[in-house]
Amino acid sequence: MSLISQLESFLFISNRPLTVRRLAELVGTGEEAVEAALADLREKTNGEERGVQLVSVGNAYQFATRGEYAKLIAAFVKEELVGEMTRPQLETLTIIAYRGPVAKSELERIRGVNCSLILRNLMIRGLVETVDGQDDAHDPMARLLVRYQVTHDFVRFLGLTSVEQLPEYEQLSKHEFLEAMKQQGEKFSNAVISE
Amino acid sequence: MSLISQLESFLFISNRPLTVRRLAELVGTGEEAVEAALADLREKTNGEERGVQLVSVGNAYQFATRGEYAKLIAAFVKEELVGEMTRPQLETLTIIAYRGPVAKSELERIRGVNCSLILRNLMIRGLVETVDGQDDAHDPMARLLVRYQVTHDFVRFLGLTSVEQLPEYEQLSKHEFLEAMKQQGEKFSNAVISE
Amino acid sequence: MDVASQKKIDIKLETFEGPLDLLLQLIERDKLPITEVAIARVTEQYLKVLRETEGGMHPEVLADFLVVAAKLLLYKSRALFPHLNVAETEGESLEEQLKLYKRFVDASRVIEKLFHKRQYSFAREHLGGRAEGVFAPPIHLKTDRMHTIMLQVLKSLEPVVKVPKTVIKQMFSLRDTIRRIEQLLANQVQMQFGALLNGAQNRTEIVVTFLALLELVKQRTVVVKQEGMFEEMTVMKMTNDQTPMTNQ
Repeated sequence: MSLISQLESFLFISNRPLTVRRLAELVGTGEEAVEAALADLREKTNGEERGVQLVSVGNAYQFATRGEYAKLIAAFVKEELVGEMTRPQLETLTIIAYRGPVAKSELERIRGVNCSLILRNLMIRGLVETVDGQDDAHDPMARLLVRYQVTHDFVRFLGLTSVEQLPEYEQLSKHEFLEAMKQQGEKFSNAVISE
Repeated sequence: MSLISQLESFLFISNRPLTVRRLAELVGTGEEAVEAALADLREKTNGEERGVQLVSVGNAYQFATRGEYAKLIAAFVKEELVGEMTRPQLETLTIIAYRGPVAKSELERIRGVNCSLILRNLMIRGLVETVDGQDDAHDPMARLLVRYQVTHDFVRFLGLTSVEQLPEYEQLSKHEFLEAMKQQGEKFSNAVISE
Repeated sequence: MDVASQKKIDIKLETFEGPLDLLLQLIERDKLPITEVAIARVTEQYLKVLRETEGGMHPEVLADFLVVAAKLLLYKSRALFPHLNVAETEGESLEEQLKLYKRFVDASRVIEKLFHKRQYSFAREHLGGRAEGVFAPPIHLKTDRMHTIMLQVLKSLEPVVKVPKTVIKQMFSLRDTIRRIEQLLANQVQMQFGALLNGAQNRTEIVVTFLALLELVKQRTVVVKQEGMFEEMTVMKMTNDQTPMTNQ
């Protein structure tokens, strides 16, 4: 039994994205081994002319059909393609896609406007989700900050396999100025809390 | 677009085995070509490294996980379907019990997140049903009108004869916050329509 | 403000999404690069649009517009009161903020294009394997637990349903502030800037007051005098012949 083929079978049968942690539990092996195998599986699947591709967001994976067959498949599953999106929604999604997982405060600093309502609507549409801050258990401040990321649904809407395929992903996700802003933001929220 | 990869995406997305004739219809090509491509696809998926194989039942084809993983997969499916319920699932079930029959959109506004997957799971578990068997309407407008309620089986499981016997049913089922959310939703959808 | 740019205010008021968006639209409409000079040039138009739309704004959104207005005024006040040593506010400059914002707006156009290609990639809706006719209730669930959950759900709705009253309380509109200053001036003719701020509760209100004051200066209803760099500012009402009235 190869690890890759086991992972493929779980991902194939599942109707929702599976995290590395869950997959590791299922196959009874360490998360690192699973990650390495997933990287392999991804390369094999997405690199070739396959009808399915492996889509990843954060550390969760899911198989989905190839984007260019959207019309054919939509007719088959009798599902309408996505509804329309407003400019503010697109703008917010863009920032979350490039910067996710991102705290609401950072999002609002970039857009310069309160984003509560729009975040709520995007979550209801299933395009944005919160990330558990469990990994930041050592930092109580970070735990307080809920962070948001785009969902597999969103990545699949665009026919991508990962947000990293977005144009200029490197620059926009690691924009040095944004890092500076982030630090200022943290200073600011510390100040607010200590008041 | 290669024929093989098109066939692969249909076979992946389908819940049921697909006949050669149906596949030929779907991809818009002759049955012979489809058969040849299926043979190719079958060979490709037979390799050691693959977790999914193409199997045929009579004249129909479908992907299935490798036989040697049957036990693992069965355990996974069972866990996914009828394993211990998560907090979001319990919450959704509770809201439907108190507020049902309730539309998905209202449910989602109350919870602030997309509920498609949870609803599907609750229905598979026999805890929630649609009113008047409106199940799975493919017309998006009709789907908006689908309402959900808890099943008789679930009510009986709780030791009740009606949801009205739930604690504080009167106050909670018509709580002002719920009514306010509903109005917000109506305002919102009117606004979207008028745009 | 020059007449030419005043004529051009025909921006559709419903079409901007936030203060940065409005600012960017104003700058791009004038085909200006994003510089401090360009930002200063569109300040008047920004304030005009804000005045015309603030009534319909959610208080939280209005607050965001005012934060940007305050920054704009920082630029503006350097010109208006050269003797006033206006310190940089904390945080990034509006210019940097706007440049970054624009990058994401541009990126969102690319995403919009991708979106319209409709290359939707479908995932399985149903779990593989058969599972029909099962009844699998949550074994330990009792009605009192459901009651508790329902109460928690309702509690979580409170902030969504109730518009945050504290925010409304904190905020008061630009227009109101302008009126307040006008009334104060009607009675006292000359007053200290500090007195105007007596009623201000927080930074936002101070900013709003300052903003309103500058508006009045611009409309030539008041004159602001400051004796020395760190002295109290004095606000004086203008008489019709446009000379400051004094108490002498």
